[in-house]
Amino acid sequence: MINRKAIGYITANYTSREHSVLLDSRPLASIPFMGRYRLIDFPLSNLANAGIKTVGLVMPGNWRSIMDHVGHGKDWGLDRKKGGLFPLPGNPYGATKQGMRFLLRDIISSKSLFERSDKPYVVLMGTNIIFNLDLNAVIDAHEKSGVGITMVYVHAERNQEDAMSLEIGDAGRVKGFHQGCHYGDNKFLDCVVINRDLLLQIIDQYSSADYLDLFEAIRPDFERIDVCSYEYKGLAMGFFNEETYFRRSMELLDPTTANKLFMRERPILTKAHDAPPAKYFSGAVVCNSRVSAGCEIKGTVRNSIIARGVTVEAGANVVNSIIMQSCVIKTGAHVENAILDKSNVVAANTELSGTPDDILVVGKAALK
Amino acid sequence: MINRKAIGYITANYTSREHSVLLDSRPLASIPFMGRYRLIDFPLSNLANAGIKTVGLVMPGNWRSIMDHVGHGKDWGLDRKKGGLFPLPGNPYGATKQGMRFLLRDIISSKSLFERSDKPYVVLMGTNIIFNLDLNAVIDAHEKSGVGITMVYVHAERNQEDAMSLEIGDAGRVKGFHQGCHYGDNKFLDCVVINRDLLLQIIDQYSSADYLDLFEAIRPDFERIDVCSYEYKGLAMGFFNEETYFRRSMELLDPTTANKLFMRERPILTKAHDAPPAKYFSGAVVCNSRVSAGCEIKGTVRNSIIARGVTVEAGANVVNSIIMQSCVIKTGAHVENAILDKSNVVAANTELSGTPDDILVVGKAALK
Amino acid sequence: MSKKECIAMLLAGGQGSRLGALTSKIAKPAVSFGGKYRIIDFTLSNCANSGIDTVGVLTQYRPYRLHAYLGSGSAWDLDERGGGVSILPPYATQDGGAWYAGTADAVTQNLDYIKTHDPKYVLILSGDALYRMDYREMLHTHISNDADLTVAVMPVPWEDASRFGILTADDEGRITKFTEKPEKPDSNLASMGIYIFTADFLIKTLEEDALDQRSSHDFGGDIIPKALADGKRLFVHKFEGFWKDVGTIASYHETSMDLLGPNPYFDLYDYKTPIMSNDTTRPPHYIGPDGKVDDCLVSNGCEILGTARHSVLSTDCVIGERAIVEDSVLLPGAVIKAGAHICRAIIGENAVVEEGVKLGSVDTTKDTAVVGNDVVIGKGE
Amino acid sequence: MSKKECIAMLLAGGQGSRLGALTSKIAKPAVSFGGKYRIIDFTLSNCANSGIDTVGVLTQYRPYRLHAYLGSGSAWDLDERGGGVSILPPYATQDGGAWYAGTADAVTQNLDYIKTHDPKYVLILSGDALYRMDYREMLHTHISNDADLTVAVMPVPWEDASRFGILTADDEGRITKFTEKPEKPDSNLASMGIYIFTADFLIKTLEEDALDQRSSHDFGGDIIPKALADGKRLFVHKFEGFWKDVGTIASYHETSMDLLGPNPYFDLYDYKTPIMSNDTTRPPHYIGPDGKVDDCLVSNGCEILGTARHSVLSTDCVIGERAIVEDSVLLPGAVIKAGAHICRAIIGENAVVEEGVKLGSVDTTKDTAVVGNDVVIGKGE
Repeated sequence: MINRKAIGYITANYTSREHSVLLDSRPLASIPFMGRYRLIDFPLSNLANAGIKTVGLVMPGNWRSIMDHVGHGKDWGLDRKKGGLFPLPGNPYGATKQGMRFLLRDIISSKSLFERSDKPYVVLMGTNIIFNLDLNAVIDAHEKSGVGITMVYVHAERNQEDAMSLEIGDAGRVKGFHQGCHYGDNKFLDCVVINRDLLLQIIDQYSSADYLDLFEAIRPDFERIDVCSYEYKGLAMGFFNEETYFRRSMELLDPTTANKLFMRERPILTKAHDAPPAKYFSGAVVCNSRVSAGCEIKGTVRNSIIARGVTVEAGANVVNSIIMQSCVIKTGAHVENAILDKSNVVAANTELSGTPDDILVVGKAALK
Repeated sequence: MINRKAIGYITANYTSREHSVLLDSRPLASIPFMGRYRLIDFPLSNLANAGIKTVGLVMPGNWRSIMDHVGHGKDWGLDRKKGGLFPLPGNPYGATKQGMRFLLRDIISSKSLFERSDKPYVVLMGTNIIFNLDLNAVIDAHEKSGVGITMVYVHAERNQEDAMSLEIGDAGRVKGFHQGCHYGDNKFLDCVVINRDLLLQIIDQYSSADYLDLFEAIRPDFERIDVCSYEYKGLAMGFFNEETYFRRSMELLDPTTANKLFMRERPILTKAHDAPPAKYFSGAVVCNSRVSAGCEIKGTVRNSIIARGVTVEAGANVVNSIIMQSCVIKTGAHVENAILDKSNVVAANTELSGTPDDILVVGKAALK
Repeated sequence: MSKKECIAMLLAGGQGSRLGALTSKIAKPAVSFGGKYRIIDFTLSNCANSGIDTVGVLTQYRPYRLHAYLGSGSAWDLDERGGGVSILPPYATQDGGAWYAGTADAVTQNLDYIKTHDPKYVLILSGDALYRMDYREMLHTHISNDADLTVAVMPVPWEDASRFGILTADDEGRITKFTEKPEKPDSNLASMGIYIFTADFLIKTLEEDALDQRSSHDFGGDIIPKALADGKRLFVHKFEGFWKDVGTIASYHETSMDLLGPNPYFDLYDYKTPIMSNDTTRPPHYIGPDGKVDDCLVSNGCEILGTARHSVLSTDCVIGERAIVEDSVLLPGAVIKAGAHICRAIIGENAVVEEGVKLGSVDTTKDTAVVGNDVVIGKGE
Repeated sequence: MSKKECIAMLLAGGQGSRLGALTSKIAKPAVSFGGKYRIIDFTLSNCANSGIDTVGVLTQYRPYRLHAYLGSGSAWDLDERGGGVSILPPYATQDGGAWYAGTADAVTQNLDYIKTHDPKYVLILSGDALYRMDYREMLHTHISNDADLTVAVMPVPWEDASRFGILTADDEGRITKFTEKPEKPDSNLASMGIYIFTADFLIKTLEEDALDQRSSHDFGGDIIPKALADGKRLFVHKFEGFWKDVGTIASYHETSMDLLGPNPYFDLYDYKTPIMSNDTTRPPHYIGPDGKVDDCLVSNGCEILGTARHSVLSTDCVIGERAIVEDSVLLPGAVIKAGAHICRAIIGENAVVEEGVKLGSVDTTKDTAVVGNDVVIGKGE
């Protein structure tokens, strides 16, 4: 199915306020997730599952890992003769201010993408709040309501100062927004449907405020523009720092939770690899864990997420941890309450542990 | 055929020393050429025709037009599961020094590309000297000679201060090189076969000189490294400024010359478009010209190169000019000794002329 | 797989024997047309431009070059996950193999393909005509009428009506009669061989037809008359644009000429609904110092040193010095050597007309001259 | 097109009737194997890993799912310009259509395909065995011997030799005798059904064979004996690695088990020659709090709440709480519900074993239990 109403626009240059070694080698958009995914897979899959065939992808300065992962968009049906995936140079320093996801300057320099389209709507998405949404339902609601912008939100189930909350009035109209989010607030998902004509007008009229986020810039004109809201009732997860990354990942161990994100009718698509099925040897003990293709498991794994191509040797223990691609946990080693970035080798009979409240994070290939 | 011996590495961040409006909106690597090509097509096609399936592509800061053109390399058989086209962030300011094509810093930051390969050789290429070469013959000669590096050159047929000359001694050994090139010199084609192991050694050993061109850095060690040369006997053309761009393009009007570059057994591949065949109306007069698909010709065209989607209205005259994509030459207009960048509209009954010695160059969409 | 609104089944199995030398080693849908296209491009582009992303192509006759040309369908942006272009040749089952016996039989044998995609509607197409059509409009007609079957029709001159399959419809467009080549037509609405079926009805009808020993398993000959007799809801969808079959040498030539001129019957330059093709990469064409090109379509890779008038020149054609090409179609790679003169001719792929040869005639009462693919025509031949 | 060193013709037309319920609606090469693979993946990966970029796949039996799986060949990096995977079904010509009558006939009918690519050598393969082979080594043998035809052979135990096609060769490896299932074998070199022909010889031989009324058009039965009788240069290429046909239920089961253990007969984890496949995107599998997995291959998308021992679990399988799966193969989407117990069984795609059902036996003298695709096995069945 080819979407005849909308094109997509993803800003992949959001930067976490907090430092993390996980972000030394990559932007947040390409952080590995759930064994085989990266965060960028989610906005791309939401757009792909809605049949959207033209997507602008605003790149941070350190774009290499994103480009390696998404390529020309083939895995999301975006390797097209007409349309397709358009990487766009974004602000190299990212959208660093609190809550900034759609830097107006980036949108302005992407103007030709919007001009060339013949579709009436543009779907704007960020990369650090993930969900699995029927975008066509949002587009239909937007079309029906006749407004200029529809902002998608979810009922907040926890406090999160890095998220943004919408103030919603009569008939779902958005009256304003504020930084930070408490339980019960209308948490903005960084997902927007906007009329393409309106976006082009904004590009022309607000160019003097190009250092602002799109919504900051147009805030005084919310009334005139007619901004409406759409409530998403599914599972949404925001990733803002190491803690949220670890907690949200662990929540997805539960299949009931995971099935709200990974459903066959709207699959989360990602780069294809040729890893063989995971291999369990005699003596392996694995429980309440997710294990990816290409893993060789001889030891013990509990309450953990094991990415592609990890080896857990006999007598090794992995507990309550996230182990990224190509790590090796040697015989007798013990890893607990930890995140190991790609390509770490934990030496035999060593212990590597954080605490449940203070997760140990080891950067890419730090241990060899 | 899949090349089992080599991977490719193209530096697309060469910058002309001279300013040109043609380079305002793009790097030299993506300058439109001969109606439907861009310079980057030539190194990509040389590699593709040798069956090379892994290519690193070093990007300048303003990479958007290159990315739009090459995409994920599908048109060059580089949209692969294993290998493929790898865009790499290069020095954003380009390799601006005279003669610099292979900035060591860029090579160093591409190290993982070379490490991951299992092929013995790497073919390094620039983008501003074009030719159509059987690279497998060079690789075979390199392999047979047992040297560390083979540099490809051509017998220079004109002076060119921006090119580099090789000093060649016994048995084709390269003794040194110097900037600038005179008739009869051995003009370096910015095309090199290098042992992958050696390249990795250089990356490790010369990292303190990373601000230099690869060849400047290793110049003192030419003897030890064993650098050999390979003579290319076909047609090569260097593009360094507006003048060379115009002259070399015009030389390719002659089919005998053009056939040395565009041959069916080693086609120059480029991005596919769906333009219909050029349409000539009654009354059109066209001679000694190349006309691209999607053109509508009602007027007169002489000694010119007309790119895709250009309209020459009735009574309009185009003489001794290069007209890029989507220009419109209105009724009665006269264009002579000019280069019109994309999307210019020459108003009816106006004249737009340079002289044979001072070509008029009009930037992208400057006339509307 | 997910439920689809509408998929297309494209009947591309015919030999196209009326195209003679042009189809001796190649299926008709793969024959070159319009300079850089192949005949099937027009139907596939219509599908893509109508947002239909799942097309089963039923092949049977010498399909290799057609298969190679279709590839993954990416040239038409028809390489969808869970859709795209699928090649559906005849196949064997536990009970042995069966060739496609008729147009309906070809679809019957691929009901599994249709069921896999589970569409609401099925569009039946053939790949041998030149036209631009938004199938969504026809689907809209079908849905509005709550029809079982909708047939695309076009008005033809009354005097020609007896050469067509003619549909008679009431004021609401409901079909009351279908007559193949009626002697005394009571309607001038000719069937274009384009059908939309509601999928459930199609499946049921074809399964019944398969069991009918007397049926020749043809849509026009069997399925439509039966559905009419059964009182099903059959409607016409009127098409007012340009449509022409390119199935004979005469119509192939005439339709090629229809692409030319300031207001062509079929405009390749209508960018709203572009015609897509699986093109080769060749450089822009070259017109020599003494070249003359007037009222022509000229493709990439051509080299024109002589004169071309009112002709279609496909990719990589060569017209030598002093050679003249008029009212003709040169297929890809055709070479007209110096001083030759061809007129009202179709020159096959990579065919060569040697120096000084004269071929064809301006006399339109005579047949169009045809030179088969790869043939060399020397003097005195 | 340019001259190629070597192209492959992959015979994938067989029904695979000995795989019973597993091939009722699907061609044998498309049957799931090894968790995330299909049988044809192994041969295609061998081609890709051997640098052969042009593979004609000859299909005949229910090819749709095979065609859909092959797609453009990009999953195996076999989507080359001027090459790649081409699907070659039976087709019709001016003289009508013809089904592939034998292995040789299938290739004969596609000689045009071979001629188009103009290779020096043609590799003939079938897509129904599990092995890793670098065809370049075999090609090297062929070229070194200046052979007309080279046959890949492997040594089998002498007591089994009478079950195979046995080749007798002299000290230089030149074939002196070919006997199908000899009672008293004088060699233990069994043909693997893998041939390299010098292209000219292949074309000439097949063109002659096509005219031979008495021939059954089979490589083993007709072409090799004839070439031997004609004194052609036939050589063996000895293969020492693991090779096993997966054409029967018993061999399918046994070969699946060969993938398991610390030193498997066939190692999917040999990354130097990776096995490629056209995979679906599913999340990593989940092992529940009480899940037990011992000596297994487990694919993406599985959910294992019970126990799996010495088994192959394909994509999206489910093992419910307290269910036990032993010495078995679960095909993609198979569901073993809570408390069920299966042993030495093959459970088809999307088949369901209901709660508490017991199936199969540890007794290896009994047949492997098979549940067909989409079948639901309830209690008492």
